[in-house]
Amino acid sequence: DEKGKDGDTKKADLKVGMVTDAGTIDDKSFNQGTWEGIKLAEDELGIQTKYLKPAGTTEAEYLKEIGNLYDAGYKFIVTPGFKFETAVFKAQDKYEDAKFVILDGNPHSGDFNPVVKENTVAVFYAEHQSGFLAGVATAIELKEGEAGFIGGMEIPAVQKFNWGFQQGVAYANENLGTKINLKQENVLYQGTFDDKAAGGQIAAQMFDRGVNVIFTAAGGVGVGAIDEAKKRVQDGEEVWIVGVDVDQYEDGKLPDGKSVILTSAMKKLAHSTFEIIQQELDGEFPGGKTLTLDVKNDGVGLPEKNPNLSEDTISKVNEVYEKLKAGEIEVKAEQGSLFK
Amino acid sequence: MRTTIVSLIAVLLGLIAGGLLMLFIGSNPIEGYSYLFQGALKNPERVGNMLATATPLVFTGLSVAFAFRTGLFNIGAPGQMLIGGLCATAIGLSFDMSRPMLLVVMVLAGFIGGALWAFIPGLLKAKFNVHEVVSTIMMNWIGYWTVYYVVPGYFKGEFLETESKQLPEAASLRVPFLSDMFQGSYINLGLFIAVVAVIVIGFIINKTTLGFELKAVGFNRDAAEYSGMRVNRNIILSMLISGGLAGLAGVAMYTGNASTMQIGIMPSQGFDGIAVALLGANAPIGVFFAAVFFGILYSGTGFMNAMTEIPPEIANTIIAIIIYFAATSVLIHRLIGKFSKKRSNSNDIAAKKGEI
Amino acid sequence: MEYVIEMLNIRKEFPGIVANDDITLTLKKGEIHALLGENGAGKSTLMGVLFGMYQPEKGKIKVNGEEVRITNPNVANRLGIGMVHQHFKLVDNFTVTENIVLGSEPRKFGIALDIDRAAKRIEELSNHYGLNVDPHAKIEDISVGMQQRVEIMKMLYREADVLILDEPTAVLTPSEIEELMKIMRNLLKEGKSIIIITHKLKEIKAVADRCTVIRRGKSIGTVNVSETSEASLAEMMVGRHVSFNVNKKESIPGKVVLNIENVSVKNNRKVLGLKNFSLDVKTGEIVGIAGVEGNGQSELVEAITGLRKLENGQIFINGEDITHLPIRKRIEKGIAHIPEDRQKRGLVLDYTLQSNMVLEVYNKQPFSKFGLLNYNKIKDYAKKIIESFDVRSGEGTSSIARTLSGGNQQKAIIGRELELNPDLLIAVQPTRGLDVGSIEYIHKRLIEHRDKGKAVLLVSLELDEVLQLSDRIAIVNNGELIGVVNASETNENEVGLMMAGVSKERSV
Amino acid sequence: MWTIIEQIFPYAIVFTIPLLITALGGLFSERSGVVNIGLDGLMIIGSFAGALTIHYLQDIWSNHSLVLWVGLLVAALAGLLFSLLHAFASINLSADQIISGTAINMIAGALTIFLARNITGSGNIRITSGFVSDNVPFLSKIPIIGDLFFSKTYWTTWVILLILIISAFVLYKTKFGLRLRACGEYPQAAEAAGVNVRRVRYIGVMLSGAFSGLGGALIIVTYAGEFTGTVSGLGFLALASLIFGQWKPFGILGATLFFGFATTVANVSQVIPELAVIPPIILKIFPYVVTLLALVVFSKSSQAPKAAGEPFDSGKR
Ligand SMILES: Nc1ncnc2c1ncn2[C@@H]1O[C@H](COP(=O)(O)OP(=O)(O)OP(=O)(O)O)[C@@H](O)[C@H]1O
Ligand SMILES: Nc1ncnc2c1ncn2[C@@H]1O[C@H](COP(=O)(O)OP(=O)(O)OP(=O)(O)O)[C@@H](O)[C@H]1O
Ligand SMILES: [Mg+2]
Ligand SMILES: [Mg+2]
Repeated sequence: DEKGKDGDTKKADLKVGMVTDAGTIDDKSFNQGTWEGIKLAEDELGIQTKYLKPAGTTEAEYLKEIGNLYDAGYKFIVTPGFKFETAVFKAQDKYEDAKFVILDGNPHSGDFNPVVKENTVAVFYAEHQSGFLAGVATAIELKEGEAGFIGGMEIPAVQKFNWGFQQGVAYANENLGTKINLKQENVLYQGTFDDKAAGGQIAAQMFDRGVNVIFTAAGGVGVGAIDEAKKRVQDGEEVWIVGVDVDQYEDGKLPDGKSVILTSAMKKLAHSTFEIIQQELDGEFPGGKTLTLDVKNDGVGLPEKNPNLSEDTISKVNEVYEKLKAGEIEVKAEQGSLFK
Repeated sequence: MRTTIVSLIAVLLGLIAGGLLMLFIGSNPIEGYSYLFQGALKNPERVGNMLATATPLVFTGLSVAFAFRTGLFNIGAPGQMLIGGLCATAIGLSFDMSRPMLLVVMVLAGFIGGALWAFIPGLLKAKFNVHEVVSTIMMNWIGYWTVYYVVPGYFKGEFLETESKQLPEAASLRVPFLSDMFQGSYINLGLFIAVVAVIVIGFIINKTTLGFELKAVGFNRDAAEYSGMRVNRNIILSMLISGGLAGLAGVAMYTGNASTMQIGIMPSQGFDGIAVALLGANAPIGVFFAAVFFGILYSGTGFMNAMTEIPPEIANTIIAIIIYFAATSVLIHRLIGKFSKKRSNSNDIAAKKGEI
Repeated sequence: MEYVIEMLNIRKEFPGIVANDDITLTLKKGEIHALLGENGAGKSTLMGVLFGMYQPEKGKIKVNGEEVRITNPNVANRLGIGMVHQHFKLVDNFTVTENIVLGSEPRKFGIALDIDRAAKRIEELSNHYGLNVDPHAKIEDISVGMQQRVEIMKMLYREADVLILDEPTAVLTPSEIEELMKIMRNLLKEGKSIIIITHKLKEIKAVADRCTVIRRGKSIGTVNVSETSEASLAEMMVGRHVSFNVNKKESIPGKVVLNIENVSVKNNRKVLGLKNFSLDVKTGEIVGIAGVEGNGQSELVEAITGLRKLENGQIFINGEDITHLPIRKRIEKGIAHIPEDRQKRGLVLDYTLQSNMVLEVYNKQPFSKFGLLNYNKIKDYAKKIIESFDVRSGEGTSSIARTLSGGNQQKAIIGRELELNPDLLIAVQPTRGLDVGSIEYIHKRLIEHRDKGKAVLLVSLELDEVLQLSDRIAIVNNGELIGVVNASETNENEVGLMMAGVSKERSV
Repeated sequence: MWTIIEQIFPYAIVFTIPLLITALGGLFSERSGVVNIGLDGLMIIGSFAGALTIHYLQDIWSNHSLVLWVGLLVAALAGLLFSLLHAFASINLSADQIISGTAINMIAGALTIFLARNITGSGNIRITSGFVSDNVPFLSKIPIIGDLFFSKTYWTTWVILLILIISAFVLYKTKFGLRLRACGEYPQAAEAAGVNVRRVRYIGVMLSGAFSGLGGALIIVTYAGEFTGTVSGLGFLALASLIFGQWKPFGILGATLFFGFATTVANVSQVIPELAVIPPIILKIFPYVVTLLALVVFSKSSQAPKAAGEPFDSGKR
């Protein structure tokens, strides 16, 4: 009933709010991706938008900002990150006339039993698939050499990127004749999402030790790694970075217009956020559902344009992509026998 | 009285400066402030949340103020908070006792943890005259990394590397009667402990021989030594108490306002304690009100931000400016001071003249 | 008549006080002019005005007949006026040369300091005036007398013609004073003129040509020193006849209260500041310690009171070994201590007067019980002290100690310590910086304490005070006991010689 | 092991340089008698001003390295101006210098983000490219030393080292240095010698502002590439280095090198199998523990300027 009213009478008056996770709205990653989707909806659908940044990353702080948005009339609230799980669990009961979108998580009471109410939709991304594709693309493009992985904090999304990437490289080595080596010591979590100095230093060490390409899923730490790679390329070395979450091609750009970003393992945050908003406006809010965005629905994948990948690579990756879609290849979302 | 006025002037100037900033970005300050106060006070839930936000600040403010009163500058509250919170969390996760018992032990553990973290700077100050500003900064980072590795190492959450396990309900400072009274706010027993701490610390400072000694040592180490007070012991003791209070801030923060410990975060409440203490003129009751004021600013900005285009960073900016005014209001103090001193002085001279 | 300096009708006010009121002082070329007055009379202020540190509210200053405005010390320097301050203005960890050139540094290549050139020049000047300073020594390593010469050298280096010396002799031994006077006469020969501030009438008689006396900021007059006597100078200074003697009865010493045996103590520089020192103090006597500042007095006092660790030796109070007792225990055994520096040790300046009055006993009944303070009892106690010692302050017992004048702070401390009714009272510089009235009063109380059958150990840098108050005098030099003499059987010359380290056979 | 050191060294240096210049700034302030715990805030101001300048200039001028130098200059200027707040509070108003410094830190942290968001629309300001490291011609070919000191160096490193040498010269061999040190030791003596103590202290604080601002911007143009509203507590580390280095220019060089090296080792330990055996917590807390120990060792012979932290009161006798 509520939905009906909103949907029919004043669509464009929909007020969409977002509460940011740890990190800022400009993190070139999770928060920013989500926000860009909302902004896109603002531009194209004429909704009103607002993001709030909580003072801390506790459930209480999150709930407080959700309350602020709600009281200010923002009754469609997007929360990026698994850290919102318990907060959204409470909010969906407390604010029954509001709608919640939680990305990368499932509302639960602390016991990890998902409870997605009718006014909530939970969205998961198959980061492992995205990482897998990046791993495959990397391997095919470089053919041989050494790869590394730098993660930020050891959180599920980052871990899944990592595991997927490892599987992708292994898949290419086994099936596509590449020889990309991935050593245990070159797979690590730096421990923060903001220590650029450490990101640069670690990347430097890896490069010095023969690594040619590093997959970074580490926010600011990744930025440090990208900067290091840029310097090396300007010095004539050939090294690459694989970006994460969003297409980081621009971040890796050198003065000569080239980029050190080989490709990026994307979660189409902006896209999916936009879509859900659109669905809400169309009166088709997928309330109560847990959506998994993966290759099947183009929720994850590589950028559309990959200037650093050859035609050949792209077509091979596309084949793999199709197989993945068809379920012919399975990528695990668990560590299993993989590193870290 | 005079210090109260100075603090109020500082607050006023800070709010004016904040208003100017709002104007500068094209917003209406009156509107902004009205939403800010509404955001903190509009309904019982918001009041509860505001008080909960203020609770750790009361503790860290007390911690810094207590140290200040005894001549020490403890900027180690963040580290002490972390360790205090870690100790309380460890107890809460490891033991199965009756709830009251468990909570008491957790609070004690938090106090001891914070005290322990302050003990080292205290010892270094007493024995080697190492300036506590530097040593507490070092201890902050040591605390930060200790939590960083101990939490995932020993108290890892079920699915997460970056957080401790969730505390069981019995080990949480949140109690139904408070949550209900404040309509589901996360206000918790920490507030009561904070009020008790304000009273106890005020009592210690003003009414006991211990306070008498600690303050004497703070004001004049040489005179304290001369009169037979044990200076080194007092320095260490005062750091212990100060650290313990910061430890309690950690307890309130991690077992009341939150129910897990997250790694990789240096709690800003520790640094805010300096501002709170300064604004509260280092008096326990002043600290309490200053903490509440900061609580209002911090918890009201979200709503202001939601209702207007004013970014939330304005709260921090206002607080920072208030602190600068409070710091430089020495000028006002001085002027008033000089005035009254000169008067008593000339009386004195007049009296002397009469003598001969 | 040719005057180098004419200060005419100078008025200088500080908030609440007129420090200089219509004072005129003229300095002839080639004379030594003394400036005399009680504490706080305004002498330093007047010289501060001349040296450009203060701006007078009224009055004129002429240098060599021309009216000038001396807006800061640099202007004074340029006019050829130099000043040695009452408290030396030397940077401890700088060398002599660095201190001297500070503010008017010679340079080479446009930017670099030319220390060598300066050092050479200092060496020359030093030889010329017989000052004997080592340009490369660090200030912290040289004696106070030598530091004073560095201060004088600063002026000579800047080619000052008018030298102002503010109480230069207060910190010197009699022989160093002799030396200084010689130097001053040398300076006169070189065409310099000197203004000297001193409280010591003898010195004025010895070197000065004329003397200007001021009292409570007002000019009393200028006299030719050769035409006046010490007694009349004193009378001019305080406005009434001054008796230079303290009235006291013969002492009746009893049993030993304080017994110091072979005590050695390290000083702040980690070398022995007190060496194998032994001394007894008995009931009913005042024992004075005479010596030049820095010869072990502080170390001795700190050893007895427990503020400093002993290297060897023992200390007894009433026969009981207190060598290893903490400070508070010693106080309880009957030692009271009027400290040398009232603001550093004697008072918690930010505490109220009443809190300061119980600094040693706050944890005893009735001032506290079970660790809780009883402010009423504390207030009563403080009131009693304040009344009986006439401590004046704005708000009585609740005045903050900082707001009291120096003299009243001192009286409060003395009252507090005497109120403990100690068996041994250690009084260090009890009258430093006080005016004559207060000094008389405090002397009286110390003698009363003695007459109650208690022991008093008096440490003072004022030789007169030691001679007048003490029954016996122990003289220290370089951390060693040179000898002990009966006050009634000695004189200033003898003690002065011993202070300079000349040992004596006769010992009591 | 040697190759590890060789590989780490250039990165340790890059990390050291901002610390070094900031601590050097702190040295001028404290030697003049003003304690400055606002170094961290001043660095933030510098990193903000530098990043903002470069961000805009690079749009116009794109890849001109002059842009970076201009950014550094603006950063130093901004730090200098901002430090006036501290100078005014502590020199003119005799405020508690530690509190004033704390206020500086708070204002810098809050205001820069506020401004960044309002000016650029984002709390982060990214620059397109920073300085590129390079081997010094010829010198980098020298065995051992060449690899350590002359490989992968930045121009800025040499500039800062030059500033260090000039600073040491100024401090010990010039009139200004003599006066500065006198003001930090015994300002009344300096005043009596005709030195304008307040002016000297102003200069000391302003130098600390300029140097810290430079330090903050150096972070951006060498390894961070982006302003994010914090310098991760490096200002405090610089302060510790100042004390660790006993208020001496080359002592500071040693202390900051130590921090640079220890932090870098801790950062990269995971990648290096030889180091990965050491529990990371040990490596992470190592620099801080060593600093504490160093403070204890130096406590006996502390060279702290005696008057540092005390408001100057010319009437004080
Ligand atoms: N800077 C100042 N501010 C306020 N009052 C001052 C200041 N300097 C001196 N006075 C006051 O002015 C009066 C004269 O002081 P001055 O130092 O000139 O005395 P003095 O004659 O040199 O005494 P002494 O013999 O103790 O050196 C005193 O009452 C003193 O307290
Ligand atoms: N440097 C100064 N700055 C400000 N005020 C000062 C200064 N020196 C002295 N005064 C003022 O002058 C007053 C008198 O100080 P001082 O210690 O010289 O007293 P006094 O006149 O010598 O008295 P007493 O004879 O009791 O020592 C003090 O209370 C203080 O207010
Ligand atoms: Mg004087
Ligand atoms: Mg006086």
